[in-house]
Amino acid sequence: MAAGVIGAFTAVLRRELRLAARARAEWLMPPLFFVIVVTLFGLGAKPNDPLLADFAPAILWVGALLAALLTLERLFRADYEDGTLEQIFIAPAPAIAAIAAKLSAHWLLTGLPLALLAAPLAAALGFPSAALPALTAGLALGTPVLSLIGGFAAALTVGLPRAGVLLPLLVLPLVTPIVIFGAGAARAAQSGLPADAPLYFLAAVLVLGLTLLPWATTAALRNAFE
Amino acid sequence: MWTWFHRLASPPTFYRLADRLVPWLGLLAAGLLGYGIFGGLLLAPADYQQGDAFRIIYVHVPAAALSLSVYVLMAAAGAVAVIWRIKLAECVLVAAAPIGASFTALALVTGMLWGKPMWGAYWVWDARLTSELILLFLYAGVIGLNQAIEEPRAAARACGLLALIGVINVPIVHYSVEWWNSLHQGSTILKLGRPNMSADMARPLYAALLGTYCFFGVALLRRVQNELLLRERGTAWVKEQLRSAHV
Amino acid sequence: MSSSFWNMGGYAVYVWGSYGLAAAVLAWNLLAPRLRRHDILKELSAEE
Amino acid sequence: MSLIAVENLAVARGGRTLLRGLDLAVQAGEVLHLRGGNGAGKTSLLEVLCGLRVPLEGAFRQRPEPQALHWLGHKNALNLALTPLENLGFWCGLNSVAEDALLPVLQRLGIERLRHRPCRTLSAGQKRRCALARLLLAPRPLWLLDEPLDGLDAQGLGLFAQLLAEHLGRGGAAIVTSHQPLPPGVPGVREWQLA
Repeated sequence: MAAGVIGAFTAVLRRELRLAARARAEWLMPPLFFVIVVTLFGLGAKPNDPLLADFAPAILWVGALLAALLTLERLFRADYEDGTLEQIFIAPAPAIAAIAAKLSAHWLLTGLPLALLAAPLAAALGFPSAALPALTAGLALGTPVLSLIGGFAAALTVGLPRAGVLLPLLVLPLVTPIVIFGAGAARAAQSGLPADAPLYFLAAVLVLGLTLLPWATTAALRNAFE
Repeated sequence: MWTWFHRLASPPTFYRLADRLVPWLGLLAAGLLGYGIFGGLLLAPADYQQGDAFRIIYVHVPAAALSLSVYVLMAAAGAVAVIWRIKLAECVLVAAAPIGASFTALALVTGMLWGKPMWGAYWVWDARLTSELILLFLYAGVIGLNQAIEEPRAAARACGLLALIGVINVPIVHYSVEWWNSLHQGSTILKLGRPNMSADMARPLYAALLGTYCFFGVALLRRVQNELLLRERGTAWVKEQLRSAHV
Repeated sequence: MSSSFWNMGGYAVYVWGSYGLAAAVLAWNLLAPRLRRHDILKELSAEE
Repeated sequence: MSLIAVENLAVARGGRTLLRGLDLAVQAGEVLHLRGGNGAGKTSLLEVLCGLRVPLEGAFRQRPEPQALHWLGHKNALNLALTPLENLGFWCGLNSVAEDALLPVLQRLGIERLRHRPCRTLSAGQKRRCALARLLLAPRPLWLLDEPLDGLDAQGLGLFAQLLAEHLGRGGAAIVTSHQPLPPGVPGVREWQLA
């Protein structure tokens, strides 16, 4: 049984990475979008406006959040339409293993790059480099939750023609706590205060998400067959 | 024990039960709300700090309390709908969403109307107002999802899952908003022990609160009946209802 | 009714605004299911 | 001993009940050919039998294990950006099946030359053969096939009949839905007309 689970997980993960390599442009969109959004904020403010640094946590978190939404709709849609999802649910290994692999692939391909990209962009906004670790740690803990909640919302809307309209409405209310704590951690570090309280809370939300959301996503996908 | 639940959950039984229950519940709601509003506007003395503006709590507090309870009810109905696929639970979930959303909006706006004289601005990033706003988004998500999926039973199960994840999120949102916002006005009734509200202020509030819940019962039962008619179309008992409705 | 009742110690707009909205929400929650019921009955009986 | 048996099954789709009070069992060496017009519930019934969907009513008297059944739906479960080799290789990994059987199976189905081309460039018949290849990758007694003949040319039909006959010879069973009659040469076919 365990061999089956790991086998299914790695098979799906390898396939996702291979698919991403085939359609590289699609997976470059989120980081590109993130950079553009942050640049727009810079252009929107006075040149080298010191206030930008104060708003950097908010700008970076909201930018990362919206960028992560871009690749959500495609997460299950192709597999639902071509029948691969049916094979995943029919296979001996529990479907949750394959679904967890897909959510992890989304984080690897979308969440992680955004988290790594945040530091240079923050510096560009005048964010103090001493606080960069707290910002990056926050994003490193928060982006997986984005992939989990986003994957769940994508699963709920997989069969719908215009899911793109509904996804943000489903995802954004559910991710407000991690934006509050993520940006909060960055702001605390920015003003020299310890940022571990919000970071611990982000970690707690991540653990809660890891235990609940793969199951909920699998149930939502199974429901889409009805 | 299980059989009575199964009998209650059968659509025709529940439909007729609702018909018998609604008049009494409506009477109770009217009485309680009547006393609550009358007491709140006339009997209760003005608050020494907020003056007459405090009378808004007779509308704001029941709406805020209900908005939260209805979401919890939706999550419970959702769990039953997802796990046991009971049609009645699906109807309760789908019927409760718009009612809950309307009371959440009411709580939000009355909170803002109450905030203006107190804090000088309609919108203040106060923990409770912000949580209420996020709750409204959660409701919008459930309603949006329900309308997006054509097949009613699959839609109800999807909304059930969303409500389940949403309800887990509500306390997290509340705590995170509170952590983020030190300016937090303690909720007036929940302060047990030293209620800073005199008895004749609090009595109408409890009445308004109970009356609002009874009112919710009436509105929910009516909407559940509608959903039952739709989902059981073509069955004998629905045909029988159609005939008696026209006569 | 004394005039001070209506002007609610100067907060008339906020208090009566809130109560008016509450009345609207209560009315909508009573009316909407009734109207929908009417449509449903019409739709279902047409299908008979 | 039957490989699958259900009693008093009711199947619904989109809120509408398609089938009701269905009793069905399939023994080893037998092919049950489900016939019926569009919307008669053929696909929905198979989706319930293979465990993809939950029946409205009724129960399984004999339920096959997931590793004891193959499911071939309308959709071929092939990602168009990947090649047949990659798609079927993924299926093997998903089902913990050894990949060394891949090449001989592709040869048997006459599509080994196409194994490195993205499935986007394959014809409907060639894609269907890739889907049929899954049936040979892992020996599983029960085949649930939804319109397996879709897009197959004459040569493909003959090949399918041969594969099915061999499968039955090995004590396997199958439930097949199809508009057209099954190709000749398949023993033990039982017709079942869905209302």
